[in-house]
Amino acid sequence: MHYSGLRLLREALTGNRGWKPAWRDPVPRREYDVIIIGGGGHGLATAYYLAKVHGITNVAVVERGPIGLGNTGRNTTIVRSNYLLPQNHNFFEWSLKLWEGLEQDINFNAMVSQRGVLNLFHNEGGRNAAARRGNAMRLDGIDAELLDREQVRAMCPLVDVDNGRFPVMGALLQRRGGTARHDAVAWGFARAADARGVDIIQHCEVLGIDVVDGRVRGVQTSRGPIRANKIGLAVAGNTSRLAQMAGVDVPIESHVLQAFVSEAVKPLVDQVITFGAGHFYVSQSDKGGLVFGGGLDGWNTYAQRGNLPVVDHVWAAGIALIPALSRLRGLRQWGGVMDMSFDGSPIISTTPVAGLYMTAGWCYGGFKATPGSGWCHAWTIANDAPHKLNEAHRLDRFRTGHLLDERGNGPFPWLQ
Amino acid sequence: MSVVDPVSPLGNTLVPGRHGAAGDGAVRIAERRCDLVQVFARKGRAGDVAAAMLARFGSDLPGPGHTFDAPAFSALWVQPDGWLLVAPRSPEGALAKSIKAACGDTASVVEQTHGRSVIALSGGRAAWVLGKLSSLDLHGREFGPGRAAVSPVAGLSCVVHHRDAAPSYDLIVFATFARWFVTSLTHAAEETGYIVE
Amino acid sequence: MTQGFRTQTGGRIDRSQTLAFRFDGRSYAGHPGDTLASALLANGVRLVGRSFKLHRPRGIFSAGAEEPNALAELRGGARREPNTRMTTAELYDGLEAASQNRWPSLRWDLLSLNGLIAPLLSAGFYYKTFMWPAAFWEKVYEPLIRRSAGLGRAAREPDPDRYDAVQAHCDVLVVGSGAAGLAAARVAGAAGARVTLCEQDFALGGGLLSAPAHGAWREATLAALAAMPDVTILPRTTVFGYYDHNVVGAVERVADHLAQPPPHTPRQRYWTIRARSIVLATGAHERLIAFPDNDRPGIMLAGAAETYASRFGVRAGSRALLFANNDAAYASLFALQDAGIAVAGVVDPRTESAGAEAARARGITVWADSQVTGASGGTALVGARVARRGAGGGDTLVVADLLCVSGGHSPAVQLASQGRTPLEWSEALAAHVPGPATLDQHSAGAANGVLGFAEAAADGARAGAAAARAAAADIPLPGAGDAAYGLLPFWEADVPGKAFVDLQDDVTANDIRLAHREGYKHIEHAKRYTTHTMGTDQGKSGGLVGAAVLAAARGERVQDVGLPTFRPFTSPVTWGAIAGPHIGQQFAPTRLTALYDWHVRRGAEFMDAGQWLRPAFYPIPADADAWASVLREARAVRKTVGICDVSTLGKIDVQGADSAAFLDRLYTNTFSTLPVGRARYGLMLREDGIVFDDGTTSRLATDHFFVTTTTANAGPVMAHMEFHLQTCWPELDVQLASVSDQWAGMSIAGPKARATIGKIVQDLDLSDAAFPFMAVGDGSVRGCPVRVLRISFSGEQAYEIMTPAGYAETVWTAVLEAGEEYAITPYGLEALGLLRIEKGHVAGSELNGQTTAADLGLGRMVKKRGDFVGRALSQRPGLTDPDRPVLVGIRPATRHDRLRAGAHLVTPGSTESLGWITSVTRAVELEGWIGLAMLRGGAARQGSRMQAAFPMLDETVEVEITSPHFVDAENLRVRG
Amino acid sequence: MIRIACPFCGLRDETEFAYRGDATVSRPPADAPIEDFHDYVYRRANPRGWHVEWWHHAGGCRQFLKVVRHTMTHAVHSVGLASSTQVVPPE
Ligand SMILES: Cc1cc2nc3c(=O)[nH]c(=O)nc-3n(C[C@H](O)[C@H](O)[C@H](O)COP(=O)(O)OP(=O)(O)OC[C@H]3O[C@@H](n4cnc5c(N)ncnc54)[C@H](O)[C@@H]3O)c2cc1C
Ligand SMILES: NC(=O)c1ccc[n+]([C@@H]2O[C@H](COP(=O)([O-])OP(=O)(O)OC[C@H]3O[C@@H](n4cnc5c(N)ncnc54)[C@H](O)[C@@H]3O)[C@@H](O)[C@H]2O)c1
Ligand SMILES: Cc1cc2nc3c(=O)[nH]c(=O)nc-3n(C[C@H](O)[C@H](O)[C@H](O)COP(=O)(O)O)c2cc1C
Ligand SMILES: [Zn+2]
Repeated sequence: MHYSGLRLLREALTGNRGWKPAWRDPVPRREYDVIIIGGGGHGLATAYYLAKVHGITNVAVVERGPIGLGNTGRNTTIVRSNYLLPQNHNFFEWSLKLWEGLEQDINFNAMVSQRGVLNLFHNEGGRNAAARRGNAMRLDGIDAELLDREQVRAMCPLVDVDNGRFPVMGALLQRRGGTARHDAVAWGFARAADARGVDIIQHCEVLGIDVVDGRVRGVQTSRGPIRANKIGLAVAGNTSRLAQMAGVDVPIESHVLQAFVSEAVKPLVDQVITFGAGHFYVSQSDKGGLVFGGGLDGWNTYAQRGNLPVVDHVWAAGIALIPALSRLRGLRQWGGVMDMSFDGSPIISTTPVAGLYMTAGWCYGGFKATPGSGWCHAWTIANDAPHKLNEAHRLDRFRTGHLLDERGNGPFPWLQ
Repeated sequence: MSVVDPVSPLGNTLVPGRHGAAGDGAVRIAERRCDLVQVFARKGRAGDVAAAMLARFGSDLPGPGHTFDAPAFSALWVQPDGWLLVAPRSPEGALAKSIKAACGDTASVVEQTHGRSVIALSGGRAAWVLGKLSSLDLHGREFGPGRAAVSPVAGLSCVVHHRDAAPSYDLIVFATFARWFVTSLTHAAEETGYIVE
Repeated sequence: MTQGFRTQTGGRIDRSQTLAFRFDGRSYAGHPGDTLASALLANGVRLVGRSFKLHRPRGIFSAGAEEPNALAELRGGARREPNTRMTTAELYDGLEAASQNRWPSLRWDLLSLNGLIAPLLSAGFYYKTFMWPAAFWEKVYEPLIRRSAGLGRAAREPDPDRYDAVQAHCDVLVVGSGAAGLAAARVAGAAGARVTLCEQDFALGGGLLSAPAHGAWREATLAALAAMPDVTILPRTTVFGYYDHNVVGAVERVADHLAQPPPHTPRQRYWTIRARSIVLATGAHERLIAFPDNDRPGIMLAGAAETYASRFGVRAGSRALLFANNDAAYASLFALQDAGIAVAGVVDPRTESAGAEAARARGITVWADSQVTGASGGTALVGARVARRGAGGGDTLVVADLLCVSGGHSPAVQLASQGRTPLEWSEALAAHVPGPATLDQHSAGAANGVLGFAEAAADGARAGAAAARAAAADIPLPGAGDAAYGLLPFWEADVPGKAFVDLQDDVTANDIRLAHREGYKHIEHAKRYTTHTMGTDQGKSGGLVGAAVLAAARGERVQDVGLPTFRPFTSPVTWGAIAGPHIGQQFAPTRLTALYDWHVRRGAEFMDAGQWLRPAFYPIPADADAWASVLREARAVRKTVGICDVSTLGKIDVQGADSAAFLDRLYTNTFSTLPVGRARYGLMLREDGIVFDDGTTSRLATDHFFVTTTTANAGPVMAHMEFHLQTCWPELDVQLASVSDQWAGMSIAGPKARATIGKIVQDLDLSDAAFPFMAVGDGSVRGCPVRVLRISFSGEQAYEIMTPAGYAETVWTAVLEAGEEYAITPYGLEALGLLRIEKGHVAGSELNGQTTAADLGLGRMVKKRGDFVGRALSQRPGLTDPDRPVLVGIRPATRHDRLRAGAHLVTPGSTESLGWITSVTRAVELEGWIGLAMLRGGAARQGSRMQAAFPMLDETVEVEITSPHFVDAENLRVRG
Repeated sequence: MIRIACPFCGLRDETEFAYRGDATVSRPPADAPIEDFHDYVYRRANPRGWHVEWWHHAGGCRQFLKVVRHTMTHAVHSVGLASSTQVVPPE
């Protein structure tokens, strides 16, 4: 069923009775060519690109709950490619390019909104780092601009550029960055993958991974065993546990990141603003709520709930940046369990077990990677080798020392 | 003794007089100029240090959370085998020297007179004001005269010493943060009003 | 305007005083004790708002925090508060409020035309369209959607009010002051527990406030509580979230009931309460029933209408019809009747009930086995259509301007659920009740599924005793009432139409079914697809109804469908309250050196350096610009002598028999060979082999070292030392103390450095022979003790003088006076940076957590023998790769060209970055700009030319690659 | 808010502490192969359940404490000194 304005009109006139399920609810088959574990954005995108780009359609996405309710359904929706290291920004730029044509590709409005992402800096050192990053991007053909204080003031009139504890000196701006509607990304990929024959199997928890002679053979699930010779992990904060099932250690810790939404109000914040000195970032959803967050709680956890110390800090930082937020009210608070890697960069890789692949280690930044991660993961699965875009994101880089530590924070996931 | 008096790290941050709300709930805020010395027992020498301190100064070395008022100083437990001694001002370095002399190589002695500021907060509503900045349980059942705790106040490292039942608290903070700290404290005390001597 | 709907007597308002207020520009009157909602109702105002999507007219629906419709912009200007629930806003004299989400006016709202195309705006419609042409989303569709979405308008200026925060502890926290909460507090208090009771309402009593019969019990209990010294009662305090380890967050509205806070009084206060045990006595939320047009102004929850009548002395209408499936709602109707509201009858889906009997006894018509099939009226209700259930057609129109609705009561389990208590299904209530708690947590009263004042109070007493770990106490309880409830689960009238399950977000039962048809069958999918329960009320009165509609569509039981996760905040929380006092300069600590006042007097320009405020430079009138100051200062150091405040360096006192061995294990170089009285530059790695920090370490005695760290890493290095000492090598005898604040430091640098300080330093022989480069010794200056270190960061002859911070100004002034004859010049951070770049010393931009010792040209500092932190992993191939960028110097090929940090080094015609510029400055030793850079193949490229590209400024500068040491590469001057 | 009972200072808020991760790994001896150092730094327990971890009482007594904490409920089971061998997850 193709979505369009016309279709909407036709359905409206007939009582909206003709809409069909966006994806089927199939009974798992006994065997697939590929099983993707994890029905978040990354898993669903992997399945979609396996089908679309590589013609591999005998694929199951196995999800323990309903799809899209992991980090995909609880993130602050920022999409950008403004990374420092070429291995990262070239990958994320590819992802951003996929976002740019995504809606037409999957025929689902994911509300990709390129409203601009500003990373504020407050001192010389911050500006130099922003310059190094922005110039690195520009050399690789990615848009980036360096704004001074007055340009920030003009663009974001509510930001207190002068008076705060950390006056704003300028910003790195990526105009093509912005936001996307998180839930729609999962649903849209699910619908598009389903349309190409992928089985999306919800409420099916993987309990074990069968490895025979160093090769994967299938999975044990809450709905019985399913065979496959290729398995892709896309389980975010649960990567350690799933990889362990195949005897693979991954340098990943699970940490909670909180997010908040305010009551809906008329347009107030037009861009995505990141306030590094205060560990705070904010954008406004199309519904009108300010969606905002900050740093990690900072200890290992698998619980998707937040905690007061971070609330206090994030909210104070919000007022420090935009004093006019003071009388606005926060509406809801939640958390997501993130796969924090030991150098802050992702892992899209083959593994020591033949036929086992993973896309993981996304830290704060995996939503923007959703199409790119799916695309590269699919490539890696189809070719049993990484694509050029993700060859640096290998699992064994921690052994070899080819680290991708964007921020120089070292092997402390809670600081990344 | 140096020919000059050390300068307070507070500068003019505390303005003498009455501030904030009127009424009779005002608290008192003051800087106390003290000598401060940290004493750490060397590995396995805590017993020797305790004996030396008792013999030379008549001071017990208190256990966690507690203080001991010796004639020359108050000893505050700050970490395992580590104490902070707080005394009235004396010639520069004299207290540290006498401690070192008493303990010899059984203890490491570190002068901190200039490294910490002692801010005194007192009055009937002092616990209410302090409770805005500290997550210690200051209720009488948990804390009281003779007790001390190392715990952040206004987000800054602090030793909180409950000196008497007024109640009076000594808040011992890092000197380079002292102005910011005192500003936080006076903001917190605006609601009750506060008096700076 | 007169308060035409105010009763003559009754209620908890103070009729002796009149308060004037304005709504949408019109003036009205109310009384102390009113909410904005009760006062508007008293004045006969019915239409108060517009809904989110369809802009349908809306009235007051509830009498509390669960309000979905009656949201207003309260106050104005910098104090404007959007989306304020009129039902909780306490009336004060001069209150100003305005309706929101309408244009041009509340009555004539253009976007109410949305209603005409409502079928197009079905759940999730936006996911299916607005995709063509692609560029139109940001340009056309999204701005349109954004403007029509949102509710009220936020203020656009900083908030003039102040906020406060308190850290609190108690044995027993009681949330809610209804019959259950009061009883719990009293029992716990009597048992000697420290009790804190939070009540979001400004009046204490919960449902008791609407029950005159229990007034005496309420008063007596409050009096008993007031007499207990360890009981703290906090009215106007909403517990917004329940967090791990029994810690809750609450916000007290200290001054929201006033036009503005009195001087020195915070507007709101944020409480963080750590409770050993928690009693949740949060009551229950009455549920709506879905039927066509169930959102008309004049349709209200039955309990709310009762509250208006009994508590506020307000008739919410003239003629009331009740639509209810339980007996409790009949009691509400009777209260309305007693307050003088005419009763049109009762529509009850049950065939028979105790309530119906009682109603008939009062002469009230009861349509049993019936349902409301529709409501008529636009901006105000005029009547409802009533029909037998399942009859199909044959409606009777009943005239009424007030339709009271009660679909049952759902215990307010939000906090219990956040506190990880599983929910169980109660058949009797057709709602979730708390199951066994895992934390020290006790639900009580209506929140525990126990209705009725007497029963709730008894349940509260039980919970209070359990929380206080006391035996059940005998306290007086309110007299028992009529406990009949007799609920028949009934969620939705089975007739077509726009039947809302979420009033604020315009979600209808059909939307839920559409979501189900499209595969969004899980409750969390249905929620997100339709936005059901996502408004400011979080579905308090309609959440379960939507779940029931979904359950019906799925052919399952409601309890198997469940509810969306309860999260903080139970009610929306003011942002400024949580920020508390941490605003403006108090957002983060500022650290000042002992010389700060001197710098201020000297007119320094300051800059932020981490938490520190440090002088960047000291302008004088002759300086044309900032660079002139910086160059002048740096030149003074190179030519004669300068002085700089370096107090911000981290300083750690290391003592103990094993100090030297300890430092050997932490640093790449060796300290056990360092003689007493000497200092050594040290390099420290992280365990992953990357450079962590550098600094000088002096040996004061065999068992005593004085370590300095970079300013930024003072804290982290201390923690790093403690970590290794305590967890890796606990056998070592080492004691650590931070002495960063004890010592102020000043660097005196330049050819005349010794000449200058030689005049004032006493008790220490500074002659080159006695005190060579890297010597350390104690002396005095003007009677102040000093520690002098002969170390240099600038490449010049230089000394660091450390002195106890209280003497900093004395010593500093002494140096200035001594250096007067050499025109000694104070220099700031900028000149310091200039000098170190000229000398090729690495700092923060190079020690950025990504570089190895070899990258920085410091490979020779790494010892070949013996273990140290970072040794093993620094040998990984990725870290020893010869192609890694290494430190080089750069100069523009054309000397007057400007260099910029953050530019990348490329070969002409290529866009491949081979390195980047880390630090730049204008130089004083050389002409023009110089810089440091990290460059691949850097050693081999020295002497060659490259391009420094800064594409963000469209700038490319040809540069020469040089050694990073622009000045005195042989280190002769420092020894001179 | 996690609250940790420091054996020295008593029950304190998590904000007084700095987290330092898995406390079950120990630094290999000097002559151990690089692989062991890799495991010490990068191979860290990440269980859903009880986790033994370091918390530095940075705002208090400055001790590194060994804490057994549950990564779903966040309950703290036991707290001990760095040297303690008793601080282990419950059965
Ligand atoms: C608060 C927050 C804010 C964020 N903000 C941003 C942002 O602004 N921009 C950005 O780019 N990124 C952001 N992120 C990160 C981003 O959300 C994630 O990196 C990304 O969504 C991960 O997608 P995923 O598909 O890998 O994981 P998920 O969406 O979490 O999907 C993993 C799925 O695996 C399933 N699963 C787990 N175990 C099993 C099992 N045993 N069997 C079957 N299925 C299993 C889970 O149920 C889950 O559905 C944020 C994250 C959080 C928590
Ligand atoms: N209109 C009425 O007559 C009416 C209304 C409610 C309850 N009742 C009756 O009262 C009895 C139940 O008594 P109860 O004590 O269990 O409930 P209750 O409704 O009387 O009291 C609950 C109290 O908790 C407060 N509260 C809820 N959430 C809060 C939060 N997060 N923070 C702070 N305060 C919060 C509410 O404002 C309310 O005052 C029942 O008989 C019930 O039928 C009657
Ligand atoms: C971008 C974004 C916007 C959101 N907007 C709202 C909102 O307007 N109202 C609301 O109740 N929740 C909103 N939420 C929060 C969700 O209701 C939900 O809390 C979150 O997705 C996490 O799921 P959970 O709370 O079910 O665990 C939003 C979440 C995100 C990621
Ligand atoms: Zn401690």
